[in-house]
Amino acid sequence: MFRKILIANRGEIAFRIIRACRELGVKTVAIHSEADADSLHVRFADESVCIGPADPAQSYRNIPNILSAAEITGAEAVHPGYGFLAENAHFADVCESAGIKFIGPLPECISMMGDKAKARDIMAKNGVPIIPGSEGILSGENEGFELARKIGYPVIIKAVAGGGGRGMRVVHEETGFSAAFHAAQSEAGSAFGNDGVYLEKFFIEPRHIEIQILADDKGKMIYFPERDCSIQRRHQKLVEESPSPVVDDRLRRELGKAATAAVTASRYVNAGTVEFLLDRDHNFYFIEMNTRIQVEHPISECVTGIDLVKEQIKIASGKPLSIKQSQVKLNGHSFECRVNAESPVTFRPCPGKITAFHVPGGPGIRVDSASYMGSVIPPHYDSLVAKLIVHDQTRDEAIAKMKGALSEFVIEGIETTLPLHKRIFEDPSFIKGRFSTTFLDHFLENSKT
Amino acid sequence: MFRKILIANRGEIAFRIIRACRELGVKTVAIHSEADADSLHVRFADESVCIGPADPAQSYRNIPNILSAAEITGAEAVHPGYGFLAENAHFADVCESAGIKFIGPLPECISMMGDKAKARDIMAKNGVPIIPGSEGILSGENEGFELARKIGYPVIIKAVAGGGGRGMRVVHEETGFSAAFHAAQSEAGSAFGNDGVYLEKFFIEPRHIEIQILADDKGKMIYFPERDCSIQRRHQKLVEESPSPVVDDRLRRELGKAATAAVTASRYVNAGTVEFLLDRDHNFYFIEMNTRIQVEHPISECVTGIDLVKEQIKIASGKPLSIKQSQVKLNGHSFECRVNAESPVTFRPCPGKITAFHVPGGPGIRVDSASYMGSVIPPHYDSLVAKLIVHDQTRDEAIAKMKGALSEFVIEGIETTLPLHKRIFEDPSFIKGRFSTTFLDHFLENSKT
Amino acid sequence: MDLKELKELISLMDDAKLSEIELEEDGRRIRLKKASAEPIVIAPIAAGQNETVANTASQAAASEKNNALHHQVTSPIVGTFYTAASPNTDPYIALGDLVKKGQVICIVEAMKLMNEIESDIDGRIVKTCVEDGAAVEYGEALFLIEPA
Amino acid sequence: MDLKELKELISLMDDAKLSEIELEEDGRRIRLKKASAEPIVIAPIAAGQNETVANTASQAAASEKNNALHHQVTSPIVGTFYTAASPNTDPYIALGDLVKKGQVICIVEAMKLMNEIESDIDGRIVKTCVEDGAAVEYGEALFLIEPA
Repeated sequence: MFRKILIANRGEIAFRIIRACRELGVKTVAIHSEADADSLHVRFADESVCIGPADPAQSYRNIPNILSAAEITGAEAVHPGYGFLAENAHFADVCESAGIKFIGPLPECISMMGDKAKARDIMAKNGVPIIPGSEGILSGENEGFELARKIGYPVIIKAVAGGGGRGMRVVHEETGFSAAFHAAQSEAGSAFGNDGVYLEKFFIEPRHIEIQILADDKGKMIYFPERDCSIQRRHQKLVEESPSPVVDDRLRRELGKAATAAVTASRYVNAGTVEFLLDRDHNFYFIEMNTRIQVEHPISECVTGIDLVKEQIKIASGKPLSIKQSQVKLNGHSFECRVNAESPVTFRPCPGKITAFHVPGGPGIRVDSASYMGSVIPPHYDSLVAKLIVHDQTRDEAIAKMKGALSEFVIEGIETTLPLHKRIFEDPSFIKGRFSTTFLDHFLENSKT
Repeated sequence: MFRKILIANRGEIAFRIIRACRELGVKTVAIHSEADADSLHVRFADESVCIGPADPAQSYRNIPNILSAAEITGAEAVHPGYGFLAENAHFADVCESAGIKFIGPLPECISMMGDKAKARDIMAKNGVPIIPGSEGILSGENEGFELARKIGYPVIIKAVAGGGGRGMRVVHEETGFSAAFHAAQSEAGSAFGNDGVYLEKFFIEPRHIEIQILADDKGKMIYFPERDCSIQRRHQKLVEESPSPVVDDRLRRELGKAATAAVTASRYVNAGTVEFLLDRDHNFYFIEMNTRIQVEHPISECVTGIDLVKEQIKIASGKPLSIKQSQVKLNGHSFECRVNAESPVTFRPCPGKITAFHVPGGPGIRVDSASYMGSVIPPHYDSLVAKLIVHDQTRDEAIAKMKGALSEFVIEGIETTLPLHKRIFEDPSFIKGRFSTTFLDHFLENSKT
Repeated sequence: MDLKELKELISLMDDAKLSEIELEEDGRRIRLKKASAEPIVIAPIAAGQNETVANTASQAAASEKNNALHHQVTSPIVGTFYTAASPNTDPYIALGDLVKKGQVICIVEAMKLMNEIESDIDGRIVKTCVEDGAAVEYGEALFLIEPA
Repeated sequence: MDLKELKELISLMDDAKLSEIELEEDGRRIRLKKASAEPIVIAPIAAGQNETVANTASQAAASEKNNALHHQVTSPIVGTFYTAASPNTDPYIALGDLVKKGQVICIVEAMKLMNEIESDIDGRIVKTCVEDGAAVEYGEALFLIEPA
C-alpha cells in the first residue's frame, strides 16, 4: 500500500478521498488554490501545498506545480478525483514518467476513450451495441435514405461540424427524409461552412443508464448494478438512483456483460463507468466510457456496501481485486441529489458565503460535502455544495427518506437547488419511475406555467 | 397503519421516531416542555403541544397532560422512546384505557420485567440461564457455605437492603467465606438496619452482551446479532458495538435461543432487549430485559439493514412481522459513541448553548442528534448531544472510520465526551477487542497517572 | 422590572444603537450587542414547520405577552377550553366583566374531567384568547385581565 | 444591576469599540467582542491539522505580509528553493545586497528544471524567508526587499 497520496482535486471529492486514505492508513497531501486555503480538504489532509491562484488553469490544472507538490512532499501516488485532470491522458503520462502512480487507467486507455469515434469503433468491434448510424459523413441523400430504412425511423441527421441544434433534423418517416436531409445540409453549410452531415438512430425518451466497473491489473473485474441518471439538465445530472426502476435482473446481467466486454476491449484498469442509452424497448447502446470515479458513485456504494474509492487505491497499489462478482449483491435502493449553489429556477450559479449549514441525519442518510457554516463557495469552480444520498430497502421507502432529508437540510446565504429537488421528489411521474432524459426539461417547462 | 402518533419523548429519540413516522406516512405530534420549545423534535413534527414546565416530573412524565395532548390532537398511538415513561406500566395501562395504542409490550409484561426478582424467576423456570445464587436471604453461614461450594468461587455476598458497595463482600476461596459472611452481615445490619444477605456467583471481568428482539402479537419473533456494551461507567454505556469481538456464530445462536426463550416466557410483544453477563469462559447469564427501544439500537440497524423503529410501529399497528429469522443477516461491524454534554474527565454534566456544530459525513457514517448550532442542552434532562454511529465491513475498518469521524466532529460552547471517545479508540486493548465492563474504570484510572 | 424601567431600557437601546440587551437578575447575566454586529442566525429553526392550531395559538400567546399592561391567565393543563360548564349553561364570564381572584372563569376538559380554572387576580376581562371548544396547551394564554 | 451600571457598560462599549459584552456573575463568564472582529469563528477550522513545512512557511509568510514597508518576492511555482545555481557556486545574493528589477536572486527547482527567479523591484534585500533547500508553495514569500 502507498504511504502517501496527493489528491489532485478540491471540494467534496477531495475530502471523500482523504476519508478513504485515512481508513486505509495512508497519509494525504492536499493541494489547493489561493481561493481554497480554508477548505475542509486542506484542513483534514495531513499536509497541504498551495499550487496557484484561484483560476483553475493555473492551479488545479497546473500539471508542473501539482507534480512538484508531489515531489516535495514525497507522495507516491496521485488521485485525480473527477473533473480537472482526471481524464487528461498527458497528466497520467507525466505522473508515470515522474515515478508517481496515477490512480486510474493507463494513459493510452484514457486517450482511447477520450476519442469518441475511436471508442465507438472499438466497442462495435467487440460486440458492445453502439447507436446505429452512418460511419462518418454521408455521401448523399441516397446513402442516408437507405441507411435510415435499414436502421428504422426515427433517425436524426447531424452536422459533423455542428453543435447547438443547428444543422440537425429529426426525421420520423420516410416521406420527410429528403426535405430534412437538404435542410440539414444547407443549414450546416451556412452555419459552419461545412455541409457534411451524418445520420444516427433517434431515440424518443431514452434513459441514461450506466454501469460502474472495477478492474485490477491482473485481468479481474466486477460490475455493479446499474445507475439511472436520466434526471439531467443539459447533460448535468441532478438526481441519480440505483437500481433503475425499469431494469430487471435479466437486463442487468446483459448490461453487465456489455460493460465487461467494454472493459476487456479497452484493457481497462481501476474504476470506470460505461454509459448507455436505454430505449423504450429496453435496447441499450454504448455512449461513452468515463475513465474516473464519478460524482454519483455513492449510490453504488450504498446498494452494494463496497467502498469504490478504497478499491481504487488498492487496485492502483497493485493489490488484486478481492471482490468476486457473486459478492456484488444488490441490496435496497439508493438516491443521490446533487445540491448545487445555483438558482433552482434559472440555474445561474450562486457562489457566496454559507451563513447556516445543517445536514440531515438518522438511518440511511449520507452527506458528502466539504461545506460548513462560514465556508465560501468560490465562483471559480463547480457549484456542488453537497451530495445528499439515501439508502433504504425499497424505492418507495428511499423516496420517503429523501423527502424527509430534503426537508431537514438547511443551507443559508446562497441559493441552492434544494427547492427543485423537493419538487422533483413530489412529482407523480418521478415517483412512479416513469421518466427519461427529457424529464427535467418538461418538468421545468411545466412548472413555469 | 396509524394515521397519527404522539411521541412522548424529546431529544434525539423523539426526532428518530419522527423520521420513522415520516417515512411510514404517519403524522406526528411532538410534546415538549417550556424549556424545549425550540427543539428539533418540535420543529419537525407535524403538530406540537406544550405539556408543562421544564421539570420532567411536570412535563415528560406528566401522564394526564400527555394523554390530553393525544386526545386534543387525535393521536391514535403513543411512542414512549426510552427513559421517562417508556417502562412505566401504569402509563401503558392508561393509554390502553383511553383507547390509545401504547407502542411497546403489554402493561403486565412491563410490570413483570420491572420486578427483577420475578423476571429472574420466570427466566429460570423457562430454561434461560440466570446468575447462580441463593433464592432470597441466606438462613445462615452454613447455607451460604454449601451454596458457594456448589456454584464455585468466587462468589459475592450482598445485603438485600444494600447499595453502594456497603454490606458487600467478594469471596475468592473457601477459607475466606466465614469472615466475609459475618462482615457483610454486620455491615448490612449497621448500615441498613437489616442484616439479611444473599449470595451470587461473582464474575471477574465479565462482558455486557445484549440481544435485540422483535416480536409481533401473532407469536412470531426474530433476534438480532448481539451488541457488546461493556464500555460503560457506572452502568452508563459510552461505546457499543455489534457484533461482539468475542462472540462466534455458535455462541450467537445460543444467545439467540436464550433470548427467544425469554420472549416466549414473558409473552413479549414489540421491540425489547435481553441483557446478559458473559463470563470469561463464554457462559452467559440473564441480567434483565429492557422493554423498550434502546439508545444503542442503531448499531443493530446498521449490521442488519432493519429499521427497528419502523418495525416497532408496524407491530403496534397490528401488522405481522414480515422479517424471517433467516433474513436477519450479520453484515459488517458497527460502533456507536454516545457523545454527552459532560466533562470528559470528571463526567460533570455541562449543559449550555452549542456555539458551533459540524457533524462528520461520508460513507458509513450516521449521526442521530437533535442538536444544531445555537441549540441549548438544558440542565433538566439527560446529557446526550449526539450518537455517532459507523458501519464498515470489518471491525478494524470500523475503528478507522470512527477515528476519522471523531476527528471531524466539532461541538463548541459545551464540553463533551468527544476527547474521551478519541482516547478509547486509540487504546490498544480496546482495538484488540480485549475489554470487560471494568475497562472504562481502569482506563480512567490509568489516564489520571 | 417594571414598565418604567423597561421603557428606559428601550430608549437606552435606541440611543446606544444596541441591537440586543439581555439581563438576568439573580444569576446576574448581562449581554449587550451592537446593532452592527452580525446576528448569529440559527438555521434549523427556519426549516421545520408546525401547523397545529395549538402551536399557532401559542405563538399568538407569545405576542400577547408583549402586551405587558394586561395580566395573563394561562392554562395549567393540556385540554379543551370551554367558556361554560355545559352546553346548556351560560358562560362563566363575558368580555368586560369584573372578576375576583379565585373566581371560576372557564373550564379546561382533560381526560373527560372538567377542570375549573380560576382567575388568579382581581380585574376586568379585556380579552378571551381562545375560542370555545379549542385545544389548549400548557401555559397557553386563556384571558387577558386588566388588573383592578 | 441598575440602569446606571448599564449605561456605564454602554459607554465602555463605545470607547473600546466593542460590539458585544456578555457577563455572568457566579459562574464568572465574560465575553467581549470587537466590532472589527471576524464574526463567529467556524469550528471545523480548529479540527484539522496541517503539519507540512510548506504550510508553516506559508503561515509565516502571511504574517510577513503585515510588514507593509517591505516588498515581498513570492514563488511563482511549487518546488525547491536554492540560493545558488549549484552547490559549487556562490549564492546569487546576500542579505543587505542591492538588487535590480530583473536580477536573478534565487532558483526554484521543479520537475528537475532550475527556474531562475528574478527580483520584480529595485531595492535592498532585508530578509531571506526560506532556507536553502526547503520546499516552497505557490505564492510563498522568498525574500523581503526594501524598495529603493
